[in-house]
Amino acid sequence: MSVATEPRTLAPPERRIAEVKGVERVGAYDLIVARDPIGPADPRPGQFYMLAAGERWGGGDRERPYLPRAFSFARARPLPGGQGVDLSFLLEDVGPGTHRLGELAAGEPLALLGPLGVGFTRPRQDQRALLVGGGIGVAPILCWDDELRADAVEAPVLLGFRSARHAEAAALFAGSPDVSTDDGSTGRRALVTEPLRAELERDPRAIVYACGPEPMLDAVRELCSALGVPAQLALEAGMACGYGACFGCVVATADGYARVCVDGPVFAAEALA
Amino acid sequence: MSVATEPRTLAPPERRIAEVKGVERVGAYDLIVARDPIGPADPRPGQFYMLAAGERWGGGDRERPYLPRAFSFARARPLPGGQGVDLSFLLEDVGPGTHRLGELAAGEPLALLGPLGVGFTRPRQDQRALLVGGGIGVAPILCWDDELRADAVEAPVLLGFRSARHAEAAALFAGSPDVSTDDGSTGRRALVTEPLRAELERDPRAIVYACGPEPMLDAVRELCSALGVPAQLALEAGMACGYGACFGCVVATADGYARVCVDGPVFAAEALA
Amino acid sequence: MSEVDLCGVTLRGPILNGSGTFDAIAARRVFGDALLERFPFDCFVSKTITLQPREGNPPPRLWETASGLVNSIGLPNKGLARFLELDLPSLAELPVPLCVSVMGFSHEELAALVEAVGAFDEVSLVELNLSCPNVETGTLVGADPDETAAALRAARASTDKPLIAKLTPSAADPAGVAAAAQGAGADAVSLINTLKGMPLHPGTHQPWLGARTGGLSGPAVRLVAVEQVASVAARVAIPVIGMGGVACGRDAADLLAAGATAVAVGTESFRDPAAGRRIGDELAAFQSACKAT
Amino acid sequence: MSEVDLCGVTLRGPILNGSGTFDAIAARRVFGDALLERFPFDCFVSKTITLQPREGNPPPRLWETASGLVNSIGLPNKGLARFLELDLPSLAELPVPLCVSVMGFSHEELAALVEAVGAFDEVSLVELNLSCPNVETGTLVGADPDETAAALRAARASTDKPLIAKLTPSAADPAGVAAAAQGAGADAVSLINTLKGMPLHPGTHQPWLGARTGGLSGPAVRLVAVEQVASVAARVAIPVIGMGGVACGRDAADLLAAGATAVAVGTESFRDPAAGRRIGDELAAFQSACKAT
Ligand SMILES: Cc1cc2nc3c(=O)[nH]c(=O)nc-3n(C[C@H](O)[C@H](O)[C@H](O)COP(=O)(O)OP(=O)(O)OC[C@H]3O[C@@H](n4cnc5c(N)ncnc54)[C@H](O)[C@@H]3O)c2cc1C
Ligand SMILES: Cc1cc2nc3c(=O)[nH]c(=O)nc-3n(C[C@H](O)[C@H](O)[C@H](O)COP(=O)(O)OP(=O)(O)OC[C@H]3O[C@@H](n4cnc5c(N)ncnc54)[C@H](O)[C@@H]3O)c2cc1C
Ligand SMILES: Cc1cc2nc3c(=O)[nH]c(=O)nc-3n(C[C@H](O)[C@H](O)[C@H](O)COP(=O)(O)O)c2cc1C
Ligand SMILES: Cc1cc2nc3c(=O)[nH]c(=O)nc-3n(C[C@H](O)[C@H](O)[C@H](O)COP(=O)(O)O)c2cc1C
Ligand code: FES
Ligand code: FES
Repeated sequence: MSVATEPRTLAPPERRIAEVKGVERVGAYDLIVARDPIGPADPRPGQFYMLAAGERWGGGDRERPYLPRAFSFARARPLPGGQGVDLSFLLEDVGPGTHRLGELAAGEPLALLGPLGVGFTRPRQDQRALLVGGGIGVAPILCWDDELRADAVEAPVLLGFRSARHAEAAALFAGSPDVSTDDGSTGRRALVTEPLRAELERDPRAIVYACGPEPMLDAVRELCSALGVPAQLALEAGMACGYGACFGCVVATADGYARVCVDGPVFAAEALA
Repeated sequence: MSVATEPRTLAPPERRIAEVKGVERVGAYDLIVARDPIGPADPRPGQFYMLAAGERWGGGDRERPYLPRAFSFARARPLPGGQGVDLSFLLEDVGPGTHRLGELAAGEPLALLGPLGVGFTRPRQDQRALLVGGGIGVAPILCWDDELRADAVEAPVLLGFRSARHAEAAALFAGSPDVSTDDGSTGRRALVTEPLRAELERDPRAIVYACGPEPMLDAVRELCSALGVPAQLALEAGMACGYGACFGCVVATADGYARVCVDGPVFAAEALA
Repeated sequence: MSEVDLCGVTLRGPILNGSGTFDAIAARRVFGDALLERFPFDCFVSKTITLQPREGNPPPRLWETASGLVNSIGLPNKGLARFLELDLPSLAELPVPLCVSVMGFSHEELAALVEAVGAFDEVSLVELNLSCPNVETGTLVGADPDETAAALRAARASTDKPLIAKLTPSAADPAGVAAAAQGAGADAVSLINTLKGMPLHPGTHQPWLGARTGGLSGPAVRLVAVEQVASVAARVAIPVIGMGGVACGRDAADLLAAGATAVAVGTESFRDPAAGRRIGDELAAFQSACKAT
Repeated sequence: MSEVDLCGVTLRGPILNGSGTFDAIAARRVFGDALLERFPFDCFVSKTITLQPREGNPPPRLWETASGLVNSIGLPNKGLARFLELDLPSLAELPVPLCVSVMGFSHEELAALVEAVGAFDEVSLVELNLSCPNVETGTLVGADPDETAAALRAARASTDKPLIAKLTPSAADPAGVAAAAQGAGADAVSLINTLKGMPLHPGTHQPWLGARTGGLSGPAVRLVAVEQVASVAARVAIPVIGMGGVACGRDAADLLAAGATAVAVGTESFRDPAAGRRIGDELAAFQSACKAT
């Protein structure tokens, strides 16, 4: 039952309480920073956490939310002397759960489980890493970019957003990522797959790391398979537990259904059905 | 179906949103002041409102609260020019509903229905009014005392509390009420029925208005019937609707079960079974 | 809001109250004539009436649970004679058609009730509450297709008014029971009634309710209702009145999409007496929005 | 925590997981050996195993509702042979007794499953998931006393291991079904399984779940479970394993007070993998507090 090879940092086997340090609006999104006193300081980019407000989780639209919600960590800053880690999450308010989390204030409790799932695997020496993020999907790309930079791995970052308001999230990146928007209100008016195609045609000896809405991931997949470029896609799926207990979060793969939360969320594009 | 004679101010037939003006700790209790823009400015002392937090009502202990909660208004201050009324409620945190309401902050929405039920009926000329409140049951006694004072009706107020901390609520009264506490930490160490007995023995041509915990009301009832003194008791009962819809809040009376929310909460002691 | 034809009765809209969840007479005492001017429902369903008067169950009768309510009210009512004498005239003043809900503990009782209420012009529809124990077997009449059919035949023979069979969700096969009701002359079925539940006292862990067990309602049961309404509507040709946990227009739309002709609001009215009207408005806005697109 | 005797198997405490709500193998991948050091349950119940492998239902498989969850997982599993080969060795490493849940679509299948898993020393108990459709009638075996008894007889003849009959809450008379299971050789009964429910897509109002309908669990069903556990426990002499919406020690205490010998935690584990342990601790503290007074 050992799976030593997968890029996964183990999680403590219980939900714990982190302290919200701050909630900041970043364009169309909320950036929540929470101090995790117990969890590992080295989650792998692409891994995620199950989050819930520590109090009054429920009583929203149609009496929800009830279950915790899955969020990729966008940044992890270890505190000196193993005092824990400050975790950042980038949220888009799309329903009662994200809405409630966006209402959290500094000092309030955030219930958290993780890190969960498997993250991105590092590029081979001969592979140029290309990072592609769409909308709220930039969250895992942010920490992946941080890590590759820290290791001096040169990796272009291509981001796509609905509008300039959403694109404000690009400012979170250390470098100056390439930005496309659907409405051209900032950066290039294009789908992010256009600059990706250009990059890949320039030099196909690459590996693509992508996270974003399904249509975008489908386009990335198609493009990469057409050009024979390997890709790692960070998927989303409706989840109840996040650690493989409910079998609810399945995606179709070459050999049957796989659980996004334990077999993913990062999958090799080739492995998907 | 006319009931013109009962001391009842009609309620608008829908739940409305009031704005919380402030929540103040008064000893062991919370005093919530909310601005009701639509409702009548003249609820009758003894009437009550069904309250719920305008947001996130739920997700507390065992996923509750779900239903609104009943609270006597403790004070009603009409605003100039029919701009509505500022309603005060005195709350004791005994569970998820009162806890959530106690967490409300100024500016937040308070969902409210009322005024509901029938209030106290005024004393006859030849009756001396005696007001008796126990614990959180002082709430309706407060506005009743205000009204009788405004009409220059002399009416001694006898209050009983668990401890000095609870007895801080006595400071809300205009006059200087007689205070008893279970532990003697302030005022007389006694049950409130002791000073009541003294008052009634001094002059039995009285009518007693009482609200408080069941054991206290039982004692008041016993005492008054022994001395042949009429009493009006403001009862409590678990409620779902507050306006007669669910038949859930019944109390046994001489002629069968009565609904505390529409036939009460104020009942003539003699009428109860 | 577009009109709805329910068994030949024209309703100004699709929203009813669940029987026993709104007392229009008490509400008028509390809200005055404003209640009639802004009446929350498009058809009013009375609390279930029995032949003899009933006191109802001993308190406590209510327990709040996660997103729901458990009640053990026990059908308190004046009994047929005093209902007709004292309540019917007031209910006739309501601005919407009247449906009277009845429960008989025998076929004779049922026939007598249906015949008596059906004789009044003020009564447009009669609902049979089938969640009553069979006096011999103790099981619910509404849980069994044959007993349900027998009850419907007894009622059908006693009135020409449209008959609505109110089903219990505790049947192993609600659609089978609905089909039996249709076969025996029901003009419509309504569901779901409450699910059996038992809350315990938080301290003593003894039954909280005076009647030990009660019925669960509210959002907690909504998706059970949608499933049963869908399976019943797929099986019968007569109209289905859907209810169970409806709290907003989308919930009502869910039941209509599942095959219901009309929707009843129960527990949500306890949170807001105007819930029925709000839900009807939300539904209408929602429907015209869909038409628009 | 005080030990519990469940059909002759000694458990360190009264908390099990509901079948299909905890995958100890996946959890060990996620949490490592810390899971074994702080294992949340006192007895581990496997996901339901069938004779042939199953892919399970098409996604989406989950819908969150008011205080609950509707799932249409569809019993995905490796099938008996690969379960025994690949999973059983890992499950045998768990620090608590193992119960294997099985479902057979015929008496032959059921007998084969029970005989095969019962033959392993690692397997202390066998649970029969009776929420399976009768291939002819389409109704649930567990909804009918006779079909339940027949299934139990087929299983009983195939093993000496303690047999737990997992009842469906959709029976008109769960106590009657439980009595039938006892009569046919069940050593214990467990309940409740999920209630049938159907969520619709918020936009299209078409069924949300890939399988159209699913099963409702969580706090929304808790008091339905307490009622059914109480009525079943009052009817049978064998131990009852109670479950349904248990989220805290008081919920577990409710089920024990209703007559259960042990309590299973399902959906609450999705909110916290350590829920079982927390609930067991709360229950123990609660019980010693009661003894103290
Ligand atoms: C591995 C992973 C990583 C993620 N990372 C991020 C991140 O970094 N930032 C971020 O903002 N989001 C992230 N998400 C998405 C996030 O989990 C969802 O946006 C969140 O769960 C929405 O919850 P909600 O209550 O706000 O909205 P919901 O109301 O739950 O709606 C969200 C979607 O769920 C579906 N839905 C609607 N109602 C229901 C219901 N009752 N039951 C089930 N499904 C329903 C609909 O498709 C809807 O579009 C991630 C998801 C996964 C799986
Ligand atoms: C007419 C009237 C006037 C009132 N005026 C006031 C007032 O002015 N100030 C004030 O503080 N209070 C007042 N109350 C009492 C107030 O309504 C209750 O304290 C409140 O409803 C408690 O809600 P909760 O959620 O905080 O506590 P709960 O958890 O509801 O507990 C309160 C009581 O309800 C019972 N209970 C516990 N759990 C449940 C459950 N799940 N379902 C049903 N019952 C349960 C128990 O007996 C418990 O002691 C009044 C009540 C009435 C009827
Ligand atoms: C307090 C209460 C009393 C009820 N009384 C009756 C009744 O007298 N007759 C009846 O047929 N149904 C009765 N019901 C069931 C409701 O009509 C309805 O079927 C059920 O509550 C589900 O709808 P809801 O979830 O919207 O409340 C009652 C329900 C409640 C909550
Ligand atoms: C996602 C999920 C999967 C389940 N799978 C099974 C199963 O395979 N076999 C079974 O007998 N019960 C299964 N159940 C039912 C649970 O074991 C339990 O009976 C039910 O969920 C009620 O308990 P709860 O409210 O604590 O979840 C499943 C429940 C859920 C939520
Ligand atoms: S979310 Fe439960 S198995 Fe993936
Ligand atoms: S609270 Fe519903 S009738 Fe009194």
